[in-house]
Amino acid sequence: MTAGNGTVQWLHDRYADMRRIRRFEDITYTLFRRGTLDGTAHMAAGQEAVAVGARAALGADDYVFSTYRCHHHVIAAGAPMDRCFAELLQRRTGLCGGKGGSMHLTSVEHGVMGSYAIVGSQLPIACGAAWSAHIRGTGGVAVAFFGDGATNIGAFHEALNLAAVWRLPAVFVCENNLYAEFTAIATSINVEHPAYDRAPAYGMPAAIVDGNDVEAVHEAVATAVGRARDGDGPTLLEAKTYRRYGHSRIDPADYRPDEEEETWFARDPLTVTRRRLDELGVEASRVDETDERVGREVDEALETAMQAPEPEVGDAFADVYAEGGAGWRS
Amino acid sequence: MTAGNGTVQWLHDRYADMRRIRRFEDITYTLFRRGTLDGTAHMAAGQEAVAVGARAALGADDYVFSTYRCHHHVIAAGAPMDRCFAELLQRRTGLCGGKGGSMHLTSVEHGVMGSYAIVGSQLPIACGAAWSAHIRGTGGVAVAFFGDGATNIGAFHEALNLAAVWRLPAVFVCENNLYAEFTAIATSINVEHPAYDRAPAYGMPAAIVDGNDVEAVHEAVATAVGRARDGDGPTLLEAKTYRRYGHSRIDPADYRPDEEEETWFARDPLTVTRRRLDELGVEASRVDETDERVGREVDEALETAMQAPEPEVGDAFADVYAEGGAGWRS
Amino acid sequence: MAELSYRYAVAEGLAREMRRDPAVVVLGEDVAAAGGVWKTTQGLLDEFGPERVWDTPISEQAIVGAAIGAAMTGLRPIAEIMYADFLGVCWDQIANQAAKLRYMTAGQLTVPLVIRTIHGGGVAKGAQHSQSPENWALAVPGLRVACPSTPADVVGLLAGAVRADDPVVVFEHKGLLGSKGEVPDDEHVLELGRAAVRRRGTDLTIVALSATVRLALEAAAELEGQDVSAEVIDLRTLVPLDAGCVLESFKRTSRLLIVEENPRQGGWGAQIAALVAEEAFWYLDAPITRVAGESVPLPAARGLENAVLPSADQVTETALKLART
Amino acid sequence: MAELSYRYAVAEGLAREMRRDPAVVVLGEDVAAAGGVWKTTQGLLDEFGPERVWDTPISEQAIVGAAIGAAMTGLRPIAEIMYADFLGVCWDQIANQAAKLRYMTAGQLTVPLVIRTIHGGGVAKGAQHSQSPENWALAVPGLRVACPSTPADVVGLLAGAVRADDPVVVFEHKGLLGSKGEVPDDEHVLELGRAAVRRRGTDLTIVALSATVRLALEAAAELEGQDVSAEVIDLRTLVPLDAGCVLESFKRTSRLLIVEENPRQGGWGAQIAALVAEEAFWYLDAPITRVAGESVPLPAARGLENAVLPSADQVTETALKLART
Ligand SMILES: Cc1ncc(C[n+]2csc(CCOP(=O)(O)OP(=O)(O)O)c2C)c(N)n1
Ligand SMILES: Cc1ncc(C[n+]2csc(CCOP(=O)(O)OP(=O)(O)O)c2C)c(N)n1
Ligand SMILES: [Mg+2]
Ligand SMILES: [Mg+2]
Repeated sequence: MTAGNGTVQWLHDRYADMRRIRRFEDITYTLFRRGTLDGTAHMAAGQEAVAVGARAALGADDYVFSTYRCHHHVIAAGAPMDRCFAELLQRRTGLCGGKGGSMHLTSVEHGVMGSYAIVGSQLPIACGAAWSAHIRGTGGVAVAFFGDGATNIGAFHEALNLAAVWRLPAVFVCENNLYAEFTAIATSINVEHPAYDRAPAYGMPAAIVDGNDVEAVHEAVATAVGRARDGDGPTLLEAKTYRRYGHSRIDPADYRPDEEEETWFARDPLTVTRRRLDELGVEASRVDETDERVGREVDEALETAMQAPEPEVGDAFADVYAEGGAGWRS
Repeated sequence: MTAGNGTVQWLHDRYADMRRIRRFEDITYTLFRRGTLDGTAHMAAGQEAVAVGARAALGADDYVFSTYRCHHHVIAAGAPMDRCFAELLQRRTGLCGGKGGSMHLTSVEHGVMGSYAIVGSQLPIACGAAWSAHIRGTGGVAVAFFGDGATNIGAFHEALNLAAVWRLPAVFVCENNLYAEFTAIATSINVEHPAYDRAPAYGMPAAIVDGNDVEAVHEAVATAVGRARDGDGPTLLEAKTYRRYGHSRIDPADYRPDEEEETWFARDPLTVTRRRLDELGVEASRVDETDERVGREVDEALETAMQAPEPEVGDAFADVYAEGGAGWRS
Repeated sequence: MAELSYRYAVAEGLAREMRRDPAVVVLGEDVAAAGGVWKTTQGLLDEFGPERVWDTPISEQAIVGAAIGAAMTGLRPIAEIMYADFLGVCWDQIANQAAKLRYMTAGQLTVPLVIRTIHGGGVAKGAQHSQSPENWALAVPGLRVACPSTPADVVGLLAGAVRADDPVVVFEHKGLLGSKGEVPDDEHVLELGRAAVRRRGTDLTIVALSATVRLALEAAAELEGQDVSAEVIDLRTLVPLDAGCVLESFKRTSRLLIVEENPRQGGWGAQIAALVAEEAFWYLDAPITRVAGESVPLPAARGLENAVLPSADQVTETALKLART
Repeated sequence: MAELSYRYAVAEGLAREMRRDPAVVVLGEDVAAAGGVWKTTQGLLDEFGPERVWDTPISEQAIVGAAIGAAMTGLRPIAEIMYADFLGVCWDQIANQAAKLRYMTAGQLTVPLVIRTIHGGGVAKGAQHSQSPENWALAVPGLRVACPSTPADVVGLLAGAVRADDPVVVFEHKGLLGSKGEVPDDEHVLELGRAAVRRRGTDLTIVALSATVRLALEAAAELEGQDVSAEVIDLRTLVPLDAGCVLESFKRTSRLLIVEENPRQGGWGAQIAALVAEEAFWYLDAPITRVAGESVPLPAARGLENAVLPSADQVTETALKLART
């Protein structure tokens, strides 16, 4: 028995989801090193359990809001990986036609209502989606992901307060990976937990969850989503996690103590889940097969993306306005 | 014995300070009703004890930052009242030469480093003054006043966090008068105390103080200022108080329940202090004399202001830039 | 046709759209129970109830953000920012989010959002309550910007803005709130991007916006007495800019005067001047002239404020000089 | 004279001012221990220690606000806002506070503050990391705006900005960080408001800023081969605007081409065009022409980005056409 829907298969599926993201991110990093990728990229390797565990608690009417560190969220939501790669690779088939890039992966079809690259900006917007779900009576819940560093920006405060006062069906999930860029969050706050310790300021229920344990994340998010759906308002969750790579691109994360890295890497979400599957009697060879299968999927997705055409110049002038074009004068 | 410097005279002086402000505000309101005053004005009548109590705890190297509701702070700081009136009356002798107006009373000479009319904007700026006092080693403390409604804006959050993390010599004084414009603060927060209940989010010491009791305010601010001067960082104080008038101009404050008004008006800071002086053996006639003396002072100040000349057109082009003028092109 | 005040036209325009489309909701500080500090949302709470008209905490980022999130998920929110100066505290949400989401997502997200705010001076409230920040918005592709100058336009442009699928910032003008005008009783919708020729003329074209339209019309009346025939164009929207209307008029008059309330530096008038100097150069018979606010923050004292804001006299004098150049 | 990269010139310029004046302090996200995400504050923490170089939380309003408060009380803070796009989250502090405090208090407060930030596209980072918001600042009286185009100007304008008693927003350009140039070894201070004529010419005047100066110079070299002599002006600062320099040059050439990276709508080029069309009209021999970015948010894909940003070829072609008009 596991959390989630209670089957071993469920956990194995989540493992596959996480592996898929990991593979995607490892490749992204490699492409960057090789100079194949332009622009920037913020890998979420190490944080897969947050995205996957949370997603498993969501339904078709729910909304996800992400940040520039968004790959795990769109992949967990089921967005086609070739289109994710294609977006990073500035191809026309990219989720955003190459116009968004790595920091703005969006798949409305899969409930991902944008990835926002100004720290904290998505939090008020997620409130709006939750507010709208309430008004329209859809039963939908808005889930906003953000980093530990985002808890110090004004938009965080305004959004959490509004959500609490309006009792919005929203779940705020802080992915506390201990660093905001090159700065340890501990030096930017005067409390222990950047998100959890702020919740009382909004009279908002909160919990700390092991962000490297996909079952724990799933359970916490499911509880919060249930509360939101029941009309009992928002919840703030703080998932403790860690990134495998640096902040972005090829940042080697020299600012992190070796010991800290070792401790956290030993608790990698894939390792944790593998161990758990083992405890549940799943043979290692079956998990290896999953690794291989998923690996092939991702590699094929990359292949497809690499073949895809570049955007056409006309695309640059499309979709500024809803009429389709860029007409600022009439 | 009283708080403050421990003498009855001290309290009687504070009473006079408060009476001075009250008279100023009553006249301001009347001028408004009569149409003599242009623009706007946010009377602080009812909130005198906060300004006066706090001011008595400050020294020459300290800084005060206020809001559009600023009259009590500049008067408490000792700014000449004729120049305060003159500013409201758009005269050249106004504290800001008529260019600031009622919402921006400033007297750097008296440590009042501006009154800010965008809610919350002064809080980060006060942090800067505190930071500067720390770096320059002046021993100065920055005190920022703000309303209950201001606790919901992003700048509040950012400023309080920065002050806490940098251990700045700052004191944040919330004048909780229960309303932000026409909206009860209780409907805009999901906690009981808009300021006090937020302090833990910044790991900041906090206290609630009776904002209509000048001795209590003085004591609380003195403690906070002492802590700041000792290098022990900022404090958040929430002074519970109430305004005699509406939000601004001639707002009749219809949105406030009669009962609530009665309860609070019975606890008017002047009434409270008069009662206390009585307990301390000060004869009513002496206090009446103070009323009269102060009344004359204020009336004379108004008279002086009324005689003052209007600004000259050239003033409009002065002081945009430090060189003195408005030269945006060279 | 009924005569309405500009102030009441706002409430009426909002109510009409709310009656028509249940997806239209209103939010802002003191917009519900109090009917707005400008009384421009008066009556909405009573008619539409608390699920359609929402008071907010003092949290402009949350106000605009919430409106964006609601707009992308099926509602048509109208957010009020009490003074246009306060756009400064939520500028990220407007300029970086609302304006760009559709483009960044290649059309996956649309943000049919209206932000109503009030701009302009003439109320002796000083530098933080009197600005005309439509010029910030002009520089942000993805936003639409409307500035109604009459009660009828208030109703028409609000309807146009609510029905547009793009984020629209509507600037109402403080100085116009009390002004009156006829408003059509029936549905009255103005498409964004259509200027209005308020007066026909042959000697010069005066381009104005919002409160300066009145100055231009007063000046034009005065000029008539001096045998100068001025055409007055009310731009109505800055984005889309009705370049066609301006160019057409200018090509007939060959003289252009622009009247803007904001400081001259970086004002929208420069964009009009640049447009004409580039695209209709050969028609120019005289310098392109701007009457603009002085490049200072607005002072509180009314005497000073008047000294730095454009006046009808200034427009008349400048126009006379221009017509005789 | 030493050859420095633009990137290093920033760190050098900051260090020089910090050495000269102990009141100069630096704050921003990751500016201390990490030396800045752009490495433009590299070495400052080591040399000046933690009381002069401060890392902050991600709180741009607090960063700018703290800088304002420090500036009005005796320090000369230099605040870094990591990307110019993020000015949106602290725009109130810049446009409503820093810019207006001196005026509103009739000179009681001065705010000798420098806000350094980085603007511009060409890095394939998309719409929220590539803007040129100097145009927002241009419309705000009380701010000064500098945009250095060379390593020497970086040092000189930073010195000028730090020594100015007004709030100055300095826009460094992403695309120039790696470019190199000679920087005087000795004190090098540029007064704000002095444009530089980068190349003398007689047939037309090209006005450029920041990264477009290079485009203009490349075009000018190309034009020479086609017997067109272009004068190239680097504005250096938008406020104060060196109107005199532009007008003087233009009166000699009678043809004006403006090259700006930002979207055409509401760009600073319009202000230059308006200036010339109003004040030097009688010298005009041809339309005032602008080469500007397209009016779209910047797309991430490089091919698209290149398609909407101005190029040297575009400048050359437009200039040729203009010279032959
Ligand atoms: C308003 C704003 N300020 C600064 C940045 C630059 N920036 C991008 S990511 C980042 C760190 C964010 O840290 P955190 O919230 O912990 O998220 P993580 O990157 O760890 O996922 C910063 C400062 C930004 N994008 N937006
Ligand atoms: C950012 C911003 N939003 C809105 C306003 C309009 N406004 C002025 S005062 C006020 C109420 C403030 O209430 P509070 O902080 O409790 O202070 P009080 O007026 O009670 O002293 C509001 C909403 C403003 N000035 N600035
Ligand atoms: Mg982090
Ligand atoms: Mg209040």
